[in-house]
Amino acid sequence: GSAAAGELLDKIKAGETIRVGFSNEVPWAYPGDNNEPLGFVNAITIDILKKMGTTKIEPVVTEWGSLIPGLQAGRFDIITGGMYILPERCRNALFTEPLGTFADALLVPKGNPEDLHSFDDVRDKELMFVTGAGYNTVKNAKNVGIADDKIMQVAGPAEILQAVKAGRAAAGSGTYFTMKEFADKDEAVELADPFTPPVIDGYPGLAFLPNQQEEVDAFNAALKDYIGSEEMMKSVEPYGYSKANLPDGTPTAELCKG
Amino acid sequence: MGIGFMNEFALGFSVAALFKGAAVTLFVTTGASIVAIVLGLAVGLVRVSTLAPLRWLAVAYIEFFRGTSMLVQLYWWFFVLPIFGLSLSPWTVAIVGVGMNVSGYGAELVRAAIQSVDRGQYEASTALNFPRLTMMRRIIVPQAIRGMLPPWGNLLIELLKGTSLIFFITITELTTASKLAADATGNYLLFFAVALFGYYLIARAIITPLVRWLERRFSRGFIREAVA
Amino acid sequence: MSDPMVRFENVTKRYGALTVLDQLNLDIERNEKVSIIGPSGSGKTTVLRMLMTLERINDGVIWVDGEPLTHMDRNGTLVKASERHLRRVRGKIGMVFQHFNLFPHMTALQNCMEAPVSVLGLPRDEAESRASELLDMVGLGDKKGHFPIQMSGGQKQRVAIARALAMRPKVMLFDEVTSALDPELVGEVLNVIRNLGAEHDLTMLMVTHQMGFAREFSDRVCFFYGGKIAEQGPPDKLFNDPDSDRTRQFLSAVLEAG
Amino acid sequence: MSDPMVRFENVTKRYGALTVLDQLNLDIERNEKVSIIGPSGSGKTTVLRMLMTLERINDGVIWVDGEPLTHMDRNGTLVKASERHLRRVRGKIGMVFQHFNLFPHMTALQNCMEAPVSVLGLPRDEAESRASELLDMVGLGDKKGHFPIQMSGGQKQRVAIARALAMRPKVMLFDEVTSALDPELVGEVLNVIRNLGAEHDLTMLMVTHQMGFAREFSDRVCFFYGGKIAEQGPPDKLFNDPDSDRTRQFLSAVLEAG
Amino acid sequence: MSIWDWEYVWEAMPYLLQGAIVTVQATFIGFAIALVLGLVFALIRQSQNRIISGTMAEIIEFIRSTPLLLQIFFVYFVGPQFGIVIPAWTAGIGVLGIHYAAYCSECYRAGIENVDGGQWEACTALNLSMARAWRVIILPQAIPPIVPSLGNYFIGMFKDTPILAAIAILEMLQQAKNFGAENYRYIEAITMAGALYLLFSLVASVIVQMISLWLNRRYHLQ
Ligand SMILES: Nc1ncnc2c1ncn2[C@@H]1O[C@H](COP(=O)(O)OP(=O)(O)OP(=O)(O)O)[C@@H](O)[C@H]1O
Ligand SMILES: Nc1ncnc2c1ncn2[C@@H]1O[C@H](COP(=O)(O)OP(=O)(O)OP(=O)(O)O)[C@@H](O)[C@H]1O
Ligand SMILES: [Mg+2]
Ligand SMILES: [Mg+2]
Repeated sequence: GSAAAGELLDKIKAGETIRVGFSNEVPWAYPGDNNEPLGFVNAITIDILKKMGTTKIEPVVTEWGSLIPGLQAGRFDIITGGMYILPERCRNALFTEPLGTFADALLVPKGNPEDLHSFDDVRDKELMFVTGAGYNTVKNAKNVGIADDKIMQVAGPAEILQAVKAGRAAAGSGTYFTMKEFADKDEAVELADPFTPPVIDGYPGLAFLPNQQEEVDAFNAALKDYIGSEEMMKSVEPYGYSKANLPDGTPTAELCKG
Repeated sequence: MGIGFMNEFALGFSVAALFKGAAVTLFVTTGASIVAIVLGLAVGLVRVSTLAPLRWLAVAYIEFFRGTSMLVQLYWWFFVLPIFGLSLSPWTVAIVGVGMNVSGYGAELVRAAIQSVDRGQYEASTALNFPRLTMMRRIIVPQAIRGMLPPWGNLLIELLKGTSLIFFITITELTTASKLAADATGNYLLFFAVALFGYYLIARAIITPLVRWLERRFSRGFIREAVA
Repeated sequence: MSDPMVRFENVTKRYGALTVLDQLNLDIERNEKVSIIGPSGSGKTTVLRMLMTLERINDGVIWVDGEPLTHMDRNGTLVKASERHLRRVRGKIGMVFQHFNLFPHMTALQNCMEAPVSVLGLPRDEAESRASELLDMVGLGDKKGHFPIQMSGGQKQRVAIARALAMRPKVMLFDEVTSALDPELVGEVLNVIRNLGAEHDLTMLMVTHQMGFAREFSDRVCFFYGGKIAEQGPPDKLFNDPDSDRTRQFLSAVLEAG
Repeated sequence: MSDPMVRFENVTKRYGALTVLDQLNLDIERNEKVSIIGPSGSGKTTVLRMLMTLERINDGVIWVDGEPLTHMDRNGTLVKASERHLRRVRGKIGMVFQHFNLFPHMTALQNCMEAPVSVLGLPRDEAESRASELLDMVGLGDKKGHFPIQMSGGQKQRVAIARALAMRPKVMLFDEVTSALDPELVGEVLNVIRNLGAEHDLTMLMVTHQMGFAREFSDRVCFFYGGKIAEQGPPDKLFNDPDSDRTRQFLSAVLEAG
Repeated sequence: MSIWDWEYVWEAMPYLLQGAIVTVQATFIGFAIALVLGLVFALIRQSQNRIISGTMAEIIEFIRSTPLLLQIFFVYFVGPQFGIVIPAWTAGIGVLGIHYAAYCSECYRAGIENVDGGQWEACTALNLSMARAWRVIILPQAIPPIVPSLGNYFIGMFKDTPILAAIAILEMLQQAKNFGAENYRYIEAITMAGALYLLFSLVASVIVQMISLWLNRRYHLQ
């Protein structure tokens, strides 16, 4: 069940095993071939946890859509999937301060045949739009007025790529990183350029259970001097995280107000 | 960078991952089969007991586990039960969840097999004054087992296939492994074909022969060859 | 003592609306051999099945060896029999079925040993010697290790007789024990029954379509018609000049067929 | 023309290693009534089934009405019969089975109309009148609308006879048509057959255990033993003083049973 | 946050029912395919030609012993690799249909083999043609007894529809999950989905029983 206040912090200090939950989101957080936690959010988490006292990490891989229920069900202690800090999420989980700022991107077939440059274009042309089940993008798409039956919700990034390649959807959206990755390695797709995202940048944070304020405070303390440090960049650069992505100082409290 | 560098090695790695997945599938299948067989037999026997209340309990059990889909049950075990304070490990949920779901069907097989034993056998047992339990143990069940083995074979194959759902409770078994591998390499044909064949192999090279062997053992007195 | 081995006292049996046996009264003396004949559906089998407690009776009392079978005497009044009581009285009765009902998963010997061991609690070796004696008696000394499926109908039926005798019953019931047999196998079974009658103190009650045998073998023949005893008496009387036309009619039909 | 209605010429039938019929030679003249008797397993049924083309033969030729049944004459040499040829010749033969094999989902009338309509292509009304004539003839004028489950064994068997006759066969085969019947129902069926023999030009071949009937009804009786005709001749000869001991043995066994 | 909140139940209901429609549609269309294709499989399986019937048997075995999810993945993802794009709905229902056709064919087979051999012999003796015998004599006796087991597969297919979510078809369970994902409340949605599945399958089994009773009366089988 959900841990009592402070319990998790004690476990970390005592060097016990901490379970981190994430889904297969390259390069944010994804499992290696032995299920080891890869991706920059995991890298950051590992560094922080080391500072706080434990190096024992147990990765738990699940669908993006199952991250929050997994946390609520006590399947893992921290969500390291790289969830954006959003008001409605704040009501069900506690977030640390942002780990960076990131934009969403729009993935389209080579040559952008439909000439799409924003969600509004997708809406106006009444085209099929694909994104991950439980992504904040779903809400964004609905907000700009794309019809429910035009929004295809799939399990993860790989399905987004497949849907666009196969022409099941005219465009797909996910985080800039992930989509860029696809555009680079697969010549059948590219990023819509220019692209005006429906919302300004997203701010990912680590998510805890609502009653774990102590833990979050501890993490924030540790994050303060870690963010932007040499140590951090060494861990995250292999995944394509550059200084440009460092947080712009917007506090979590504000993001939660929305 | 990123997964860019992964690609070259992905194939090799993924094949290894695929084997791990197969191992997981085999492990869970075995565990769940044991659960299903034990519970199935128990509930099935209760289902034909002479005590009405016991029978009703068995009926409720059977109807519940056959009534909802395995996936829904797994979700419930894994994501909902903990909120009521009972948190089982993914492996426990996989083995118990899949096993209990199948045991519902198994119990029905047991019931059907027992009730399909020739009425004459019951009458002969009464005429020879057997107590009910002795009759069940010595006369009816030995004959029923033979009748229920083939359907159990099919059921265990169902169970094997059912384990492909435990991905939804964070366990990477054969289907998921092949999916991840295919996603990483983009070669869906290769990895899905391999996975399909893997399941076929487990079913045809392990489960089916096992059941056939049991059938032969229990066929004494039913088939000429078997006793010649 | 003087009371009959079996007594049916106003016994009535119904299946739903259909009254199969109507106020039946029938006494059978110790060691008496009684044959029951009559058209299909007249209730012959039902008589035996009630006596074997395979069917509940709706009304009346059945007495076996001086005590009530379907009821028990509780200080003067007859109350429904308990399972214990039923099993004690039932022990005095043995039955042979039209379709043998041998246990297919046991050899001839095991068929004859099972009940003595697990019901009477005889030691295995004693049960075995008793069983093989009986199998010798029915002329199957060489078939002890055979399974039912390996035997002819006539052989199966003889095993069934041995199996029933192994329980040392005082009353033996035979329900058309030869009508599932090929004609040339009928003789061997009838011979066994014949000897049984001659050599053992057994009360025998048999339903049969073998008029020839009924005539030669039995002390008394009962002709059933529509759930009643239409006529009964010594075979010669009943076969040569029956009182009722029903009997005459039936006999001529059957003999024409033979 | 002079050639027999049915001729078995060195016909051999094997089931795997077991030779069921060995070089059988048997002629049956037009309108001749032949009974086949013999112990179980001697091949009686097989003879009829081969003639009805329900079993393939391994060797020899069967002739019906002067033409080969299982083969056809292609410029001088006999070759395997084609389906068309089989169906034409088969049309001359009708068969009645031990277990009736009525169509359970059709009424007595429909049972007798199905084949005439769909095989002979009779118009429905003609088929219907023919069917009901025949049902009247077998004494079931009042049962035309009944389904098989609603009839007694004897009635079912009479429907089966009518059904076969509706195809106007030249040869009728009867395989133990009374041995699945209750004794008092046997008479009604035998009567039908008796009249059939008297009133129609039919060649009849019947397997039976009813010695009385065989004796009174048939022109010739064949005693089968182990896949061969052990003895054959006019009933009186064969029943009164048979040549072979086998025959004597069998007859005594059967008569003792009756 | 409270464990159970009826607010969320009422909020979720519209989504669930929306999904329920998809689920029911998928089940009916899929099963129609299964019934027809299954009979075809069964008849091929009965073929006198050893090779044909043997191959068919092996194909049926293969379909039956590999997971539906994987089969759906295969059709959905491998096609595009070679430029063949089957719409999710078509792929999903097609695979459902074929998968269960394999099962139905086994039912048909059981039914056909349980028809008394004497019926075939009577057909030969009366010279009925093969086709006529199948259509008028054998199948009318073979099918009514197997309606209950066909019914079980109907319900089985209904309960397998959640797998369609894997290829982004918004059936009931997926709706429940999405609702959960957007509101971060899973218990109510998932539990209600479960309840609906239970309800539907109970109703279905009652209907199946009625059909089978009717058929048996219609064809006067026991
Ligand atoms: N279980 C049952 N349910 C309903 N009716 C039954 C049942 N068993 C027997 N009957 C009916 O009871 C009557 C007597 O049956 P019973 O078997 O005693 O007749 P029988 O004299 O043995 O006939 P047969 O010579 O054919 O064996 C028949 O009309 C039969 O239909
Ligand atoms: N389908 C079969 N496969 C193998 N053996 C068979 C088959 N049908 C019949 N036989 C064998 O062929 C022999 C003759 O069988 P058939 O049925 O002709 O005997 P029968 O004289 O009709 O006996 P009954 O009087 O019992 O009907 C028997 O030994 C039987 O076991
Ligand atoms: Mg009877
Ligand atoms: Mg025969």
